[in-house]
Amino acid sequence: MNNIYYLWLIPFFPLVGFIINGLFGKKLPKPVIHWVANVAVWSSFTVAVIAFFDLLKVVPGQRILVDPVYRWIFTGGLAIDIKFLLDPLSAVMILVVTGVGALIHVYSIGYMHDDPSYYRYFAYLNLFIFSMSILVLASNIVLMFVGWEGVGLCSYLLIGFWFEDEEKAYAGRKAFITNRIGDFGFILGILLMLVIFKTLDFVEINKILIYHGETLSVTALTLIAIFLFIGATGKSAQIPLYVWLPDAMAGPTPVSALIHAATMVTAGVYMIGRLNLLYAHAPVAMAIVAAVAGATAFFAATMAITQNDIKKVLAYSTVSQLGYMFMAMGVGAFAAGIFHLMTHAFFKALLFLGSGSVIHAMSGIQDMRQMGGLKKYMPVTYWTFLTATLAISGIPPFAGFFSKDEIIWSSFASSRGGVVLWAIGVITAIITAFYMFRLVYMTFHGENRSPEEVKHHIHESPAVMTIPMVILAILSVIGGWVGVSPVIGKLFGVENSNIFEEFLHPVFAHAHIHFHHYSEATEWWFMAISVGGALLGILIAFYLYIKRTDLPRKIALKVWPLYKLLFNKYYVDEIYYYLFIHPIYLISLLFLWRFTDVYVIDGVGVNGSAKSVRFTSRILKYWQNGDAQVYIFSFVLGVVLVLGYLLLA
Amino acid sequence: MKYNFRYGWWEKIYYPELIRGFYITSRHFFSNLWKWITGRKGAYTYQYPEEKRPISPNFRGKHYLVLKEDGTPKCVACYMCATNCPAQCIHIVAGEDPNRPEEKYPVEFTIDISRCIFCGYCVEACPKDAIRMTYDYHLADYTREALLYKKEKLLHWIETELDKDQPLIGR
Amino acid sequence: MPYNGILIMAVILFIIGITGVMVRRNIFIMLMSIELILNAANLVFIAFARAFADPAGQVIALLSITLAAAEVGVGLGIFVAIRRTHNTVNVDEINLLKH
Amino acid sequence: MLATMLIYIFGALAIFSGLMMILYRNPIHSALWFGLVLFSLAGIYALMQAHFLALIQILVYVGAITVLIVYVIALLNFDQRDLVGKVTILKGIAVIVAAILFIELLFYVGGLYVKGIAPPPEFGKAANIGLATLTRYLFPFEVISILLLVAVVGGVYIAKKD
Amino acid sequence: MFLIVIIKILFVVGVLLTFAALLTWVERKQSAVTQDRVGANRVQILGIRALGLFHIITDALKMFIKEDYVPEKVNKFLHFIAPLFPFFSALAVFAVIPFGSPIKIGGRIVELSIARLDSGLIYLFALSSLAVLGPVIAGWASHEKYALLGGMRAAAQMISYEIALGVSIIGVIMVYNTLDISLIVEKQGELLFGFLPKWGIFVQPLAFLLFLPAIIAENKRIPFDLPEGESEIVAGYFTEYSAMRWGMFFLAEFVEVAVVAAVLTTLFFGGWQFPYLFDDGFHFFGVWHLPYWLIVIIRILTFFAKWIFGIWFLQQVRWTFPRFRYDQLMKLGWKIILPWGLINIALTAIVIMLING
Repeated sequence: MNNIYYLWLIPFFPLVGFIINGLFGKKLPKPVIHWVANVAVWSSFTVAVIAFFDLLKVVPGQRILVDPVYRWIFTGGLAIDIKFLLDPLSAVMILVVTGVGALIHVYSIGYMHDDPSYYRYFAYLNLFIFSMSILVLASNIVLMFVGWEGVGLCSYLLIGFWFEDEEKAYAGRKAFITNRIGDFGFILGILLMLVIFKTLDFVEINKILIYHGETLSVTALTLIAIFLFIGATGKSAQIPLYVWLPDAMAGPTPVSALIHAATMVTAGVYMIGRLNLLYAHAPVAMAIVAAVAGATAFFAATMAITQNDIKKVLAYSTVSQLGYMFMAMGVGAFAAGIFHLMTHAFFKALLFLGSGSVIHAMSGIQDMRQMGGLKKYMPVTYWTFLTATLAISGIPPFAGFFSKDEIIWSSFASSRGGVVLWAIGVITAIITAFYMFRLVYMTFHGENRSPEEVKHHIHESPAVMTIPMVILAILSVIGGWVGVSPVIGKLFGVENSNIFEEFLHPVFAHAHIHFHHYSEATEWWFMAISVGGALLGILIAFYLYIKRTDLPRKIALKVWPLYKLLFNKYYVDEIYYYLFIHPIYLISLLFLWRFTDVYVIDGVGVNGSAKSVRFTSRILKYWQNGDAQVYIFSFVLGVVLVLGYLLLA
Repeated sequence: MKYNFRYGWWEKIYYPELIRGFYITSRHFFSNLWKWITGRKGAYTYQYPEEKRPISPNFRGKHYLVLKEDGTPKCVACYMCATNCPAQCIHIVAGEDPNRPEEKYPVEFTIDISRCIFCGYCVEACPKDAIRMTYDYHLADYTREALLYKKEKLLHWIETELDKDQPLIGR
Repeated sequence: MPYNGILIMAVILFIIGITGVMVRRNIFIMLMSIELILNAANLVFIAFARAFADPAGQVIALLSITLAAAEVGVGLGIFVAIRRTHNTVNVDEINLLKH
Repeated sequence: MLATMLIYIFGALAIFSGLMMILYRNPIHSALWFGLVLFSLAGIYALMQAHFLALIQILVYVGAITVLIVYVIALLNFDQRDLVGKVTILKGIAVIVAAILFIELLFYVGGLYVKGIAPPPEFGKAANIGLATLTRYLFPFEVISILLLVAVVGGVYIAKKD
Repeated sequence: MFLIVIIKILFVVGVLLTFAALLTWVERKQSAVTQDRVGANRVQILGIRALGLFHIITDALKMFIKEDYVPEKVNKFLHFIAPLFPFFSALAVFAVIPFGSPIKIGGRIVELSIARLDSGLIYLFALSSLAVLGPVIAGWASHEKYALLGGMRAAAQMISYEIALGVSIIGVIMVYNTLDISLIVEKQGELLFGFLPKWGIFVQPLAFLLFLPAIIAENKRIPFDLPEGESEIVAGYFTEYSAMRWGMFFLAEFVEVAVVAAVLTTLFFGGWQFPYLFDDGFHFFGVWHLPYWLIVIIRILTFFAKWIFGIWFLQQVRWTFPRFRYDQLMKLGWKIILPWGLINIALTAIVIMLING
């Protein structure tokens, strides 16, 4: 474990940017604001790259660099440091966070150009990068929790960025409260960890698990894992706490790209990856993770089919893709999960940026039914968007194919997976391809259905927006080539083609998840099935939305109950409302207010204490006559009596 | 009155300006001290009884009456000066000398010097150049009566009392 | 060193201070009496510091002198305020708490 | 021996001045007697090898506190009409109680016998005390400094007009 | 030993009182020379005027034989003792000022200061803080409003400036790392960069710039003589004083001037240190050996030269600058000198840390 003394710079730069913009932004001209913010993030990215190369210099087995900045809490036997940790996992993650973050900062210059609260936006964005890098680089779970809460806060602030709009402010609150529920579990997990491990440092915990893992209570480990996973379901939008993410689309689109697609929502995945040993020791918890993830992936995908809001579709697709990642985590294919996290960050950020570009062009219209035929107006957006769509659909050789296929294959091959999970994965892949191409066709193909006043100023976005998109598109294509599975690699004669997994291997090596061994032919077949599924989805979409545009309506009418169910997202929000929110509201109204507040708090607590004070004071006021000397006299008298008693006794 | 002067940073740091003031006073001190040491006078002060200020040629001091060769006043008691005197401090009683019937002479010629404003009109008015002014400004005396300068005093004080250091230039 | 004598001195000063606080009406003299009590304590601190050759007593005495300075500063501020509102320094008349 | 004698002389002076302080009617006189008490105590400190503290006693107590008290008394400059004391029974009892307390304390103190050891020659020097203050007693020192700051602000605020 | 101390006390008090007496003459004569005047020179004995030096005697005579008028309602006792505070505190302060390097008499080292105290600087401040009692008691005891106003002004000013003074000097303490004034002077004999004497003014210029106005204000000299601002409050706290009691205030003020000059000399101008003169002789392009008695004499003369220069300087200041307004005075003390003093402490600390590593 070597030291690396400049790691603190990564969170430091955005913090400086946040302080400058947050304190003085109101007075600063716009160019200064975005220069400050961008320079801060790009500096972070540069430092991250330098750190990454420094990490590469170390022998693969010992790739753990720490930056002990400051001893934060030191009490009893517990020591919590502000200490940053760089290993392959956090290195990948920090590169993604700062890299994508930097690109989106650039994009935001164009997108947010006319916003009156320009400085606030960039300040929040910098604060987000700061929090996220804390989360990623944290070397103990408490510091990670600081980042975890920090990103939650930024997410809340940015979803409710246009807080003048009641609905958007409500979406922010919803995200915040839903996250709180998850955080509750997370805190319980931390406390339980403290009880079990007596330390909160990841490296220490891993050591304990490696050397004394067998002696620890599996039940306790399972509980910890489940509690932490509850936190992850909140942050990473898994069932049952995913409901906030679609509403989070109320925020500015670059925010959706950065926070609600590429980085923050993957925090849960990252957390499980960070604590992979713990999860490996708790098979039940892993099974729960896999099950929840599979369900999330499937149901979110189905919900995406019927959505008409361009960003909502992407939101549900994000939930679904996160489901994939958790599925990988759940079956023990940690590297595959992280790999998908990375590729997903590229293409999903790109999709959001593309949709942002579209929304920008459409003067704020987000309903796909009013779009169509945008291909000829905005070619760059179209081509990049198409790239990302192919990537997410899992078409080779785009990035999504490699990562997704690896997850699907792992879910079958892993000792902790199975055919059911594999089937869910494949079906979800089909649906994914379908709704993504539905999105593309409805938006870019066909004839333009937009209102007249919008139509004549549809335009391609400025370079400051398209260049990040192009960069991300390139990454969406080549980003997957670092993790080519061995069978394909053999085809091209490349040994050790899965560099990515090899790079991450030291981190996950001790988890010891067993993968069944199958022949290469089997693997090829499975690959063919998933690619075929994706192509099938694309074909259906092509048939329904290009060839027979009248058909979708007919189908919808034929299966009206199902359509309605999907369109209303399985009524989950309503169920939650009647199951939790409404009862609480009723209890508050009928019991807490009418009885507890009026009688207990007001009656006994407030008025009662006042009455008892008044009663006591009526007696005591004869002693309290306002003459200081009498008080002093009583005081001295008391001393005399006590001393006299002590003398005589 | 509104005080509009704003201090700049130079004035606000105080010390440069203080040092400038200090330099000025010290310059005076040392140059004067050097003068004293080298035996010159390093002050503008006159040590009055010992030293006297140089007096302007135009200075108008105490009056005196001019004598003829024979020791009688030149004055012919024409009252010109008394008439002209703005302060009305000249009092003349004319008399006739039977020996010299062609002109009068002053029997009494009194100047109330405590009222005199030293305007010099009497001198200007005199047709005979009989009254003149000196540079002498030592007027102090113990009684009011002593300040009523009689004819005798006006005729003769120059010879007895006039400060010999002061050149007498009549006008 | 006559430590016992010094202790008795401190006790006497302490009692003088206590008596002054209890008996005198003038708030200034009461304040000074309180200071006297503090000084009696300081005397004991320094005496024991000397007796046990431990600088702790002197440090505490130093801190207590600082404390006294703070106390006097605030106390006199209060007196000025009282004088302004009540126009008196007689503690018998400063009994607004009663009403 | 000389030191012991001087300590007793200073002590007697302190006690006498203390008595005068609470007996004088005019607070300015009281304040000056108070100053004398502090001065004699400074003398005792100096004789007990607490030179630094003796000087601090003079600097802070005599130079600042007494001056401040005199200053405020002179500033307020009240007439002494109200200060003719009413001798109440309570005050009589107060004196008696104080006397009892005195006797009780004498019982406690009289039972003590402090031998004492000879401190090293550098004991009580500024460097020594400073070292102790800024190492072992740093926390109380910081607390006191914050207290002092609070007192300054509070004093200004309280005494401010309006 | 005892005898030596008594001799030193007599010497110091004698010198101080002589200086104070001379200062009554210097004050007038220097102002006269500065202002292109002649100054007092009328008194003559047998026709000898001696530049007006005999005025000292006549002034003293006048003060002794004038009627000592005490108004009816003053508090007699306090009125009587008030002038003693500033006078004796000013005299006592000088006890810790070294006026020469230690000399050896009969195998025993004799410090050329009355007392070498471990906390000499604290002693200096402690004793000079006693001087405040004089004006405030005088003002109160006089039972007169101008006197009271003057006393109040004096007390407020002196208490305020004591703080400014204390803060401004801490830098010097930090640099020389001691409170012992004799040691401070000894340390000022070292050389900085091998050529610059390590005098206070060179190592702590900011402290000097803050200390100078603060100590002038502390002694109520022009331009900070608000307590006796004759254009506003007659003569301040000594309005009701006459004859020798007034003379005590007057004398105390002159003693204070002398003491202030000595303190400035000691803390900022190297005290008795002659540049490049060490215990064995001059170190100036080689060593020029000198006998020790000569060195001691040179050093005492150096001290006196610096001291006299300081007195001249203070008097020149007195005759140069106009009086401040009271709010300006308080603003200077609390808002300028105090914060800059704190800044100076911080800077000094940083520099010392950098140098010491």
